[in-house]
Amino acid sequence: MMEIIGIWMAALLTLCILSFLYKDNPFYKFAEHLFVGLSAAYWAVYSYFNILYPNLIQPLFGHGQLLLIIPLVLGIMMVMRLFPKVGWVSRWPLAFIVGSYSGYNLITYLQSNALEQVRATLVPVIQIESWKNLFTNPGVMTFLNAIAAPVVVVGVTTGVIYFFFSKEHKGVFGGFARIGVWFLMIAFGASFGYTVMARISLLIGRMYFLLHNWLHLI
Amino acid sequence: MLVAGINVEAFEVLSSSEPPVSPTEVLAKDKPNDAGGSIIVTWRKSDDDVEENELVKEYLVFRSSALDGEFELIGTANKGFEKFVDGTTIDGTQYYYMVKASDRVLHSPPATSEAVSSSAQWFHSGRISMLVATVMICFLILWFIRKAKKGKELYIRPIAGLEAVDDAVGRATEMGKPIMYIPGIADMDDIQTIASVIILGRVARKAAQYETSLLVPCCRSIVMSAAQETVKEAYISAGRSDAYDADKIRYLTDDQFGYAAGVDGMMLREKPGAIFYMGTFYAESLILAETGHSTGAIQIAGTAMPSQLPFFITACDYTLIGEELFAASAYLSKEPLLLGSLKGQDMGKAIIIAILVGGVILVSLGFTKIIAWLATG
Amino acid sequence: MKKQIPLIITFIAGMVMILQFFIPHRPFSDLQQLFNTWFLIITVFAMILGLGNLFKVHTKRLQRRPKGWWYSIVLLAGFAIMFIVGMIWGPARGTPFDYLFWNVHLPMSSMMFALLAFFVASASYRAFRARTPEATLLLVSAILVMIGRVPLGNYIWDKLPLIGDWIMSYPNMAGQRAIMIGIALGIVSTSLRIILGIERTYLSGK
Amino acid sequence: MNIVDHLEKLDRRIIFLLVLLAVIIPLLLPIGFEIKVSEPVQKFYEAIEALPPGSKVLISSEYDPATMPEVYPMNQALAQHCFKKDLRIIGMGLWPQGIPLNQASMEQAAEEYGKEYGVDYVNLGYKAGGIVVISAAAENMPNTFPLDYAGRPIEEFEIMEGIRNFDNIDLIVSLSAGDPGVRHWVMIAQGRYGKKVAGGVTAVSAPAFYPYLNAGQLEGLMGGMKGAAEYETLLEASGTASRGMDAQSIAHGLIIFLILFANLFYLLGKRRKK
Repeated sequence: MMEIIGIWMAALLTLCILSFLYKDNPFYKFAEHLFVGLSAAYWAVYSYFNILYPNLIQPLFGHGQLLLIIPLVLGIMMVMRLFPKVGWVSRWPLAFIVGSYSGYNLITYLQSNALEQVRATLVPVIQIESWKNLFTNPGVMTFLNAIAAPVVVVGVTTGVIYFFFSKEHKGVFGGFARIGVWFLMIAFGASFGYTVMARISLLIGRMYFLLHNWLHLI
Repeated sequence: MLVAGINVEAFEVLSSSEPPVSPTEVLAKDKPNDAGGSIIVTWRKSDDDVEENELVKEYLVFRSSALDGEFELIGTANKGFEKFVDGTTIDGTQYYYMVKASDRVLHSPPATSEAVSSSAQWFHSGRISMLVATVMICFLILWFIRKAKKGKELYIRPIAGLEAVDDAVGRATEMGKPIMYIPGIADMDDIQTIASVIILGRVARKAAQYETSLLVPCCRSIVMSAAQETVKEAYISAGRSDAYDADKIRYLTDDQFGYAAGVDGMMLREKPGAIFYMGTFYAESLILAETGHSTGAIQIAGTAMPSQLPFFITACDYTLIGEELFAASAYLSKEPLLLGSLKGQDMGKAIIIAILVGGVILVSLGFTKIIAWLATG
Repeated sequence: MKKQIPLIITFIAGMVMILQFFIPHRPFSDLQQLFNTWFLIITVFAMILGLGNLFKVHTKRLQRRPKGWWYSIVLLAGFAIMFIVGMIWGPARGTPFDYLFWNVHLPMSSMMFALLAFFVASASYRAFRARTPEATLLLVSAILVMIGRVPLGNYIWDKLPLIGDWIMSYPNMAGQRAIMIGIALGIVSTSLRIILGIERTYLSGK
Repeated sequence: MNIVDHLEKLDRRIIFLLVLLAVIIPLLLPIGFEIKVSEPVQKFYEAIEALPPGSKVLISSEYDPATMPEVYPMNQALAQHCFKKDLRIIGMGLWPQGIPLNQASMEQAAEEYGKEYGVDYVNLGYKAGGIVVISAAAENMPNTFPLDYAGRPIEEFEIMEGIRNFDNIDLIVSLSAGDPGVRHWVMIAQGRYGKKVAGGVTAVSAPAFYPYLNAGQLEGLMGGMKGAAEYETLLEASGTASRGMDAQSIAHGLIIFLILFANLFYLLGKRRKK
């Protein structure tokens, strides 16, 4: 019984959200407000049971890990914003968060987004094997594979040139920046095209639910 | 029956009546670049450890604190492997390791290592390239900030999306419509969100000057607090503290799609004249941007999420791509200190291009050592 | 003083996190994990602020009764039901909280996400026009990759899926990599400005 | 206003309706198109094929019900493949909502191949902290995950014997719909500990992982429902992903057609204005 009610609720709410595509309407408004309120509570409950209890309450009061007094105090300071007179103390935990994650991200991104990516781009521009392939078996794919390595080097280099802020994009430099933009556009088009599929999958998932679980048509 | 922690009955067929040949060259050394407590044991495979048969099924690793003391089994490694990491050592204590090849019934005679102890290191030797890179790039940025401080005029190229910020605010004002600023769905631990809050400050100041109302729906409580603080400050510095309304900067829900549903609803009902999307976005990017587009608002987006950029590019009027998002606060403030850091970033990019081009030439000529030099640990 | 202390905290926290990368020794090796836990704990406390704001906005609507005020009741009721059920029975499998999650929260969440199938269609119909050389590249690469992804492409020309893959693996990757490198520098510079207190608007410094 | 202008400013609700029909009709009346396997999926498949029986594969589930249509079929196919090859699976997850889904796929495959919980597979459950959990598990698995997803101590399970850290894991697979996910596994498990990592991701994020694939930081990559359907094809098993591929193809074809159609009229309109 509960299962059938569940499927009906799920199906009707799915339709409420879908109705948004036609125009803003009372069904969507109902679902939207329910969704915001319910999900806010979901994450609040979730955070209590999965973060606050196992990481603060239990270890601090159960096992006496006194170091946890620091985040407890920082957390309370954060809430002090509610009281205008002492609200300024909420800047301390904020400063701690922003500071520590700035430091952390500085290092992490420099490593994985800059150095590692540069390193991965260092491949010989002339891949003898693929050129041999091209001459023994000329075709579109053998040609594309032969030029792959230089394409990557040119793409990465000109792409980075596009991001130069302090130099005017004209002359030879501007030409490179323009090629960089082309690479960015190809990348955006490709990513978009590649994604379309995924988005359709999601809709298939929902329609499958409506047609199979709810209406039993398939 | 359990032999050395392994269920013997699980293996009905006994492969051989003779124990396998021992592994050789057992070496134990402190695991480098760690916080201590680990020793790496390596050996050379037993001659019986070959792919074709099952004479060796695994290696058993034993440990003792004295050569003539009792050796305790601490772990196993599959056949074909020549390494085991013991992560349970006490720093400063001497250990001996013994490795036996086994077919899970019979064990080879042991091969034993020299004494070794684990320790913690104060510097990660595999990260020298990172240290050099960090110091160099930070130095460059600081150098140009210093130069800018001394009053050197710096050229910064126009960035279309940022030039449009004024227009967008102006147009919303003319139409008598509010501005909506969406700071992304990540929390303050993400630099993009921090950058977004900084840009919000600049946009809020313009909104205050134009006396246009500014709506900021937030997905995280800390972001909401920071946004309130920033907008309030912007209104104060624009001399319009009376117009600041904390309720306009509101929290909706931490839920990704709950937030998207709520913001979509707000867009349709408040009908903003300009919408800004700045920060970290995931799949909700296009849900928001397409709904925003249907309301006819001017839309300016900026994100460093490569996967969401294509959607903003197609659905928004202007999009700040990756690094441009981080340049935005400097650009909008026009403060020389901040502009100096942009010049520093450019120098960093110049060095990267030099390494790229030089590196590719070297690698093409067969000098592949450079790849190892750039390893980041 | 009210402004100095936060800047000092930012500086110390930032420098410590940079140093921990290079120092395997304790306590540095544990700091990242420690700070992360602390951050999560602070976030939960901060939720009080967010939820307080949500209540304030919607109870005000109940008092003032603007058009559509009763949706605020839906919102508050949705919150109350989920919160009470969650606090009484907990979030484990098989609880009423779990039931509401799967039958109310999830369908709305999934359908909201699935709206993208429609928006992808409308956005590409509108934006993928051969207006400029750049827009044409965007269009062509999108079409090639899209056709390569479905059996249709294979029927037209058996090389199309391979060409789609090639675009993804090389020109696309090169573009992505350039963006990533730019982002890294942007983040280094922004982080550095924050740690050194040059950028402090988020603390409403100036 | 002539017909060209009309089509330029076509009411988007007509597009919405066409998309809806393009999905519903093939679901009701299946066609059965052929599926071609791409290289990253082939590589993924081979990475599993190359493991000797008894090897331990860590499958970390970083997705949620919202992304289920894309990632869940991968999880199912992977579990099937591992058990078919007599590999052992250690499940875990950095997203709490991924745990029951990972568990369900493993249970389903275990039933099919007669595998037993605790011996052939285990689910260590969820731990908050993302990247930090990866580092912690890399150093010490039993300390990071003292209990399984149902709160039973892991010492009870035979599969966990001898597992101390990532040195005892042969392949790591992250099925992720966002962060924390594959990106972080590559950063930590591959970058800092040199482990082999393969990923299954949503189609939208897949392009962003090509650099990692190309740099050898990823062993293989499955992208979206298509990737899952390809994997199902390699496994010679028909799963939920294969079933949706017809609707997928038709709707996809519709969007391509719409773009070409729009451009045709755009160019016609431009010529007329001249």
